[in-house]
Amino acid sequence: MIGLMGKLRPVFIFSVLALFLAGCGEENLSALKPKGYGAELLLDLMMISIAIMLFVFVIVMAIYTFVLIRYRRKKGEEDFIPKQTEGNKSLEIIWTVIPILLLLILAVPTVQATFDLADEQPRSEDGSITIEVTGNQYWWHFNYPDQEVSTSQDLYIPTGERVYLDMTSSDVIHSFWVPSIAGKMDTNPGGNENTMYLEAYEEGVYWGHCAELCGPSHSLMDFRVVAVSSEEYDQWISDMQNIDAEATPETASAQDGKAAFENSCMGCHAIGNSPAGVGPNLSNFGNRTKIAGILDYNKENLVDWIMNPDEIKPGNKMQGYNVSEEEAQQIADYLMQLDHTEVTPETVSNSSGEE
Amino acid sequence: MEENTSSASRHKIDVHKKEHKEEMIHQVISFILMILFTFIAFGMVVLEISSYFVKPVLILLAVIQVVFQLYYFMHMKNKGHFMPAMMMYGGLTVAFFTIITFTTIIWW
Amino acid sequence: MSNAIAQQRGLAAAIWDYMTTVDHKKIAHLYLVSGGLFFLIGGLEAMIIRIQLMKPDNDFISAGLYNEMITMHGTTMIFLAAMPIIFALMNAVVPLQIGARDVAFPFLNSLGFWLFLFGGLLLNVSWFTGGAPDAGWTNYAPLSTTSPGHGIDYYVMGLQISGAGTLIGGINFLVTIINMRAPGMTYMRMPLFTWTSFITSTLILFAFPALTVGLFLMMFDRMFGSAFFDVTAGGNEIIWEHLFWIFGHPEVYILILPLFGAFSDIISTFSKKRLFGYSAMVFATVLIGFLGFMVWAHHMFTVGLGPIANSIFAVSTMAIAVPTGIKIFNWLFTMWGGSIKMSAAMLWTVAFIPSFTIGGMTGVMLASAAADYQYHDTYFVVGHFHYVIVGGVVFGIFAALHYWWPKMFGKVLNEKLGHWAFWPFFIGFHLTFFIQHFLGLMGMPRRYWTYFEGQSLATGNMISTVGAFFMALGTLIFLYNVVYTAIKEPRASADPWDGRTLEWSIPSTPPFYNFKQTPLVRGLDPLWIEKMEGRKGITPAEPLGDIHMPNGSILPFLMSFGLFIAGFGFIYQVDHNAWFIAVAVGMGLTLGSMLTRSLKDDLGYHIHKEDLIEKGEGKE
Amino acid sequence: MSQEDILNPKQMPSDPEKATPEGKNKFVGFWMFLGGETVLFASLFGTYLALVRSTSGENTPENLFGLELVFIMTMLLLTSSLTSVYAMYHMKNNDFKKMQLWLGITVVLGLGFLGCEIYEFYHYIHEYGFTFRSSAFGSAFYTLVGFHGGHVVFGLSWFIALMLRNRKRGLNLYNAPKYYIASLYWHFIDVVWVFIFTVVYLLGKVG
Ligand code: HEA
Ligand code: HEA
Ligand code: HEC
Ligand code: CUA
Ligand SMILES: [Cu+2]
Repeated sequence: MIGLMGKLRPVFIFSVLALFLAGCGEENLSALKPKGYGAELLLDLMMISIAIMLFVFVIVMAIYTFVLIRYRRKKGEEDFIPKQTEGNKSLEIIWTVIPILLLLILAVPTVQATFDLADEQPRSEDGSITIEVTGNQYWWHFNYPDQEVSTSQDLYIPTGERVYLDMTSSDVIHSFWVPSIAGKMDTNPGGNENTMYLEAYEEGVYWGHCAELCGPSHSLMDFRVVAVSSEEYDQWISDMQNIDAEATPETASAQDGKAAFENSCMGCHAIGNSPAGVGPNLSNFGNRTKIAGILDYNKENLVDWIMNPDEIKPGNKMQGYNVSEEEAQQIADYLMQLDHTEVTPETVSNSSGEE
Repeated sequence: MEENTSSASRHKIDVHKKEHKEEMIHQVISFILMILFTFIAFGMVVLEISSYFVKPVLILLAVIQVVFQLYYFMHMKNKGHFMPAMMMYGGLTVAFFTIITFTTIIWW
Repeated sequence: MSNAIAQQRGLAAAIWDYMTTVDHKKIAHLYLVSGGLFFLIGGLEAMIIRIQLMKPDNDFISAGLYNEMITMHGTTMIFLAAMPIIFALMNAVVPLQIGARDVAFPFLNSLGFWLFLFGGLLLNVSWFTGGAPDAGWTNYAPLSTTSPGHGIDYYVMGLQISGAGTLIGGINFLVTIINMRAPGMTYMRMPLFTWTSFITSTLILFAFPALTVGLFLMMFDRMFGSAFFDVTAGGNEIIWEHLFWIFGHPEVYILILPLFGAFSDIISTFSKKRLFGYSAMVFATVLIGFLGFMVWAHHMFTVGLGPIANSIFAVSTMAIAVPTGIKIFNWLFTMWGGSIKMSAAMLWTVAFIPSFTIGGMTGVMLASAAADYQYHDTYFVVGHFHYVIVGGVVFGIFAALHYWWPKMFGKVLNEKLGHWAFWPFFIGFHLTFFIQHFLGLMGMPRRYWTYFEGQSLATGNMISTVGAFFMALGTLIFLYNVVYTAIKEPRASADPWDGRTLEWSIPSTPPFYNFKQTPLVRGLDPLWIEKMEGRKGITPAEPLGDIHMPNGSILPFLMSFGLFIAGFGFIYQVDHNAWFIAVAVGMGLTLGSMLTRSLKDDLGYHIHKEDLIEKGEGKE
Repeated sequence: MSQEDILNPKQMPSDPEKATPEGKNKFVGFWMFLGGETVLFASLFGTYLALVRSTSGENTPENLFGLELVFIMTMLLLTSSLTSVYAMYHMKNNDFKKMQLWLGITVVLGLGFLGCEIYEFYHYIHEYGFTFRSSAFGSAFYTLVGFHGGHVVFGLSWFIALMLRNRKRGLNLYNAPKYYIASLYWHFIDVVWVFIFTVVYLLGKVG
């Protein structure tokens, strides 16, 4: 009879191997590959805790294995009656005190990190950037109040500095999470406003998820954080400030599209600076890498989205308008030429992980 | 023999009666105090004394009243009330944490 | 022909018997069968979840249905499977372990069961009436208050009714343990299972009222237009989260503690040793119960409570690792120097130790507040709680069932099949849930209907799904074992395991009055003491005498059924006032039954001494 | 000895509520229940305190609450607590008639309380348009005070049922525990009210 551990081993090895194969996830999505201050701090904290846990686990398993092998009842021992020990004071003190010490070792950096990440810094005075984040079923609105710029789905931030987020929701609770840059924070409706900050080390396009169940399309409420150099960021801000919402598109199709858009879609979507509306702000839609956060960016998909959004994101609130397939094509042409800036996810030097 | 037990038990009953009387007196006293506290509590509010002073005093008076109720009216001070007391303390502990939470870390 | 009729009548009589029973051993059967069925339903829902997540961009079920699936899976497993099966064990074992003839409130005991069952049925009816609840088992507002349809209403009513049943059951066990112990059975001689049942009942007593209030507020918001969670009218959605977790965190210890007790008894029996550090074990149990009420906000680290609150709750959460660790080490040292027999019950127990330790450790990692900003609402959390729940609670249930099956049903479960069920379940368990920790860290949030190609999440999810099938296989083998044992195995003796506690001193299955003579307890592990002194049975504490027994009653069933009907009324009165008729009828039935109960004298009956002697001396 | 005989002893013990095992169980069980009720009301109080500032318009605690009525209600309920203590005193001395009498007085006082409360609610709704639905404060106020009112209704029905049912039977060991725990319940209602008048009305007035 092989010992229990012998039987256990293949299971663990299999899982570990599988992990190995998967790597540790995608560069721009995994919490295990930090690309920002928060994520790095937290990975360090995780490593401390994992080390402590492994230490304890090894001790537990050592005693466990020994006991199971050594004290297994053997043939002919059926009548053996072991000594009925009541307990052992010093042993019991040891396994009370040592865990307490280990937990203290974990508690100190935990508290430090918790306060560190709650840093609310004096705003605007020192020129730091504040962005208002609004979660909506199932999209994200980003407003730069000091710069009077707003956008949706893609959040542009400069690298190497702390960007402060003021977070709320317009409907149910969502949670804003960019694993490779920082931990998550809920966006609550009503007056429970939260704050957090992002500090990206490297330029890149990072994947964001909504992490609080918010309805059928909760798993489709993805967004991007586009981290660019501070020059590019300034460029982007000024480009965004100078968008002419009324500009006439070049192609005829796009012009028709503009008309159709203004006719059917403006009730919910804004072009130019706006507060969070019913639908995303589409000012820079031409620079998106994804449609509605999840679809590959191409005309076919966009038309598909306009024609039947509910099939793509069940339960989303884009509905109640009527456009023909042809109009949808024209609108697509119009929307896709809304690229008013040179700074796009594509230009970001390290747009790793995009498929 | 017969006689004996019954007189003994009558004696016991008398003792109990006396105990009950004594307890009753305690209860009446605590009732009077409760009424008094109630007057003080309402009086303080009617007289509009500074709220920094009134608030804690009001809470304190309420707590004392409740102690009277529990220990005298509901006999929690008597013996045979160990488990009841434990359970009330348990409930009060949870109640305490709940109220603290709801008055501090829920906003507004 | 006539035979068939007789049989039918026999069946009807048996059903009637169970509907009216107040015997704790039969109520245990009822709890086990209904809890077991709900476990299969919850398991089936889990399988559907795993099939949906098997590969990227899957659309095996729709997004809306997926949310209903996880909500019902979580709710069913926790409230309708795990808790009732625990109640089954407590009912079957606790009175026997303390040498009692009955529980303190036989009538309320039966009421508790029927309330749970009708609440559970009500909840599951939602599948057929246009959609189950879909806001997660945590049911956060305002997602829940704004959810269309009636799913959430079913959640509210179903849990309210079954929650009332649980509360009643909890009080019953508290009083049973406080008042009904046999002479000599002091608190510090109670077997660990009884101790943990006691603490669990206390937790139920203090935790469920918070849920009750939460559910009432939710009900008022959804059905009567109040504004507790409605931010547009000044409400505050965070209140729900607090109320839910003030209940919800103690709930997880409600689940695990009784099984800690079962493990303690099993380890001690199959190592042939007295439990190492008995008083430390008791102390640790009390401490876990106490600390369990001060940590709930660790589920809310990302809500924005601020760094001070987060730090306090982080540290208090970590503290729970200490008493739990005491338990782990005491178990290990109970086995140390023992003579370990690897029966099926022991196998599940032995497997529990490393599995639960892993789960507990990931728990401590979660407790590290800042780090939880990364873990929260990801598969890391899913991994954590299935490690503690499946590796702790479910393993514990299997272990306890193997151990006490002879007491409950008179037969020892087939050992070989027991081992056969264990291995696929055990392997499947680790396959399913170990990898989920990494999926979470790699960026997979929980409650996700699907994930995309190119996120490196496919392999892990596939492994996880394969594992779930192994668990299903293990469960099926266990079910087969139950049937096989019922047909093929011989009747069990009173004491098949060389047990140490009182329940093994009376026949398997015990007579309906349990103990012919109340036993005299002379120390910890009373049966073992008697055995060591060469006696065969326990010394009685009293001469043979009449036994007073309670009467059966159909009223608990009727009261619960009334609430079931009223539940529908409350749910649908929003659509049409005529539904208030159902409320009236249902409440009328319930209150009428209550009034009948309180106005009618029910004094029970006596079994006479002479009858006991006649019957008692037979083989069975 | 039959069960009947056990329950109707020639000599009533001095603690009739705890003289039988069933009585002891009821006694302990009911205290447990009260422990749970404490948490229940704490949750309601917590919710109330969290929402007390979520008023709409003029209907704030300061403007709404009048202390006269609350004072009368408090007196009624406190006194009824004492009268039920008297009832239990007579129960322990095995004086059934007097016990019923004092319970009757308790019920009358309780009904008076309930009448005031109904008037109060009616007043708020019709004079101020302050309802369960008008604001989160309204929801929390009516829920907290209403839950207490519900307890009063239940307690009164309980007393009345007991008094009617046992008026011919007199006191025995079967119904003594029931009387006793009903009176415990009544005291607990008073305990809750002490906090309601302090926290809701007085502190509400203080602001
Ligand atoms: C039976 C159920 C059960 C049990 C026993 C536990 C036990 C623990 N749980 Fe778990 N938990 C759940 C069920 C359970 N949990 C569920 C269902 C959820 C999710 C709910 C939801 O959101 O849907 C959850 C979620 C959850 C969270 C929230 C995560 C999040 O949503 O972000 C946290 C955070 O602190 C946590 C912590 C803990 C801790 C510290 C323990 C501790 O009690 C563990 C203690 C045990 C050990 C530590 C191992 C043994 C100890 C030693 C060998 C001694 C030495 C050890 C050290 C020094 C570390 N749990
Ligand atoms: C006691 C509690 C308990 C138990 C035992 C389980 C058991 C299992 N759970 Fe559980 N789970 C929860 C409690 C539990 N779960 C909770 C609380 C949640 C959170 C819900 C939420 O987010 O709101 C959750 C969420 C949850 C998720 C995450 C869903 C998501 O976030 O999107 C997943 C995914 O893998 C999962 C899988 C499983 C699996 C594979 C099992 C397996 O162990 C199941 C094994 C059992 C079987 C496989 C049954 C086998 C029998 C058959 C198949 C035969 C059927 C026959 C008939 C019906 C006749 N669960
Ligand atoms: C009733 C409101 C409403 C109307 C009308 C509406 N939309 Fe939308 N739209 C939304 C919402 C809400 C979303 C976000 C959906 C989501 O991601 O859940 C959205 C998303 C989009 C997106 C994806 C945005 C991005 O940043 O990726 C595009 C493109 C779009 N809509 C185009 C249109 C067009 C074109 C029309 C008119 C033909 C239109 N919408 C009409 C509400 C509306
Ligand atoms: Cu938004 Cu999930
Ligand atoms: Cu918890």
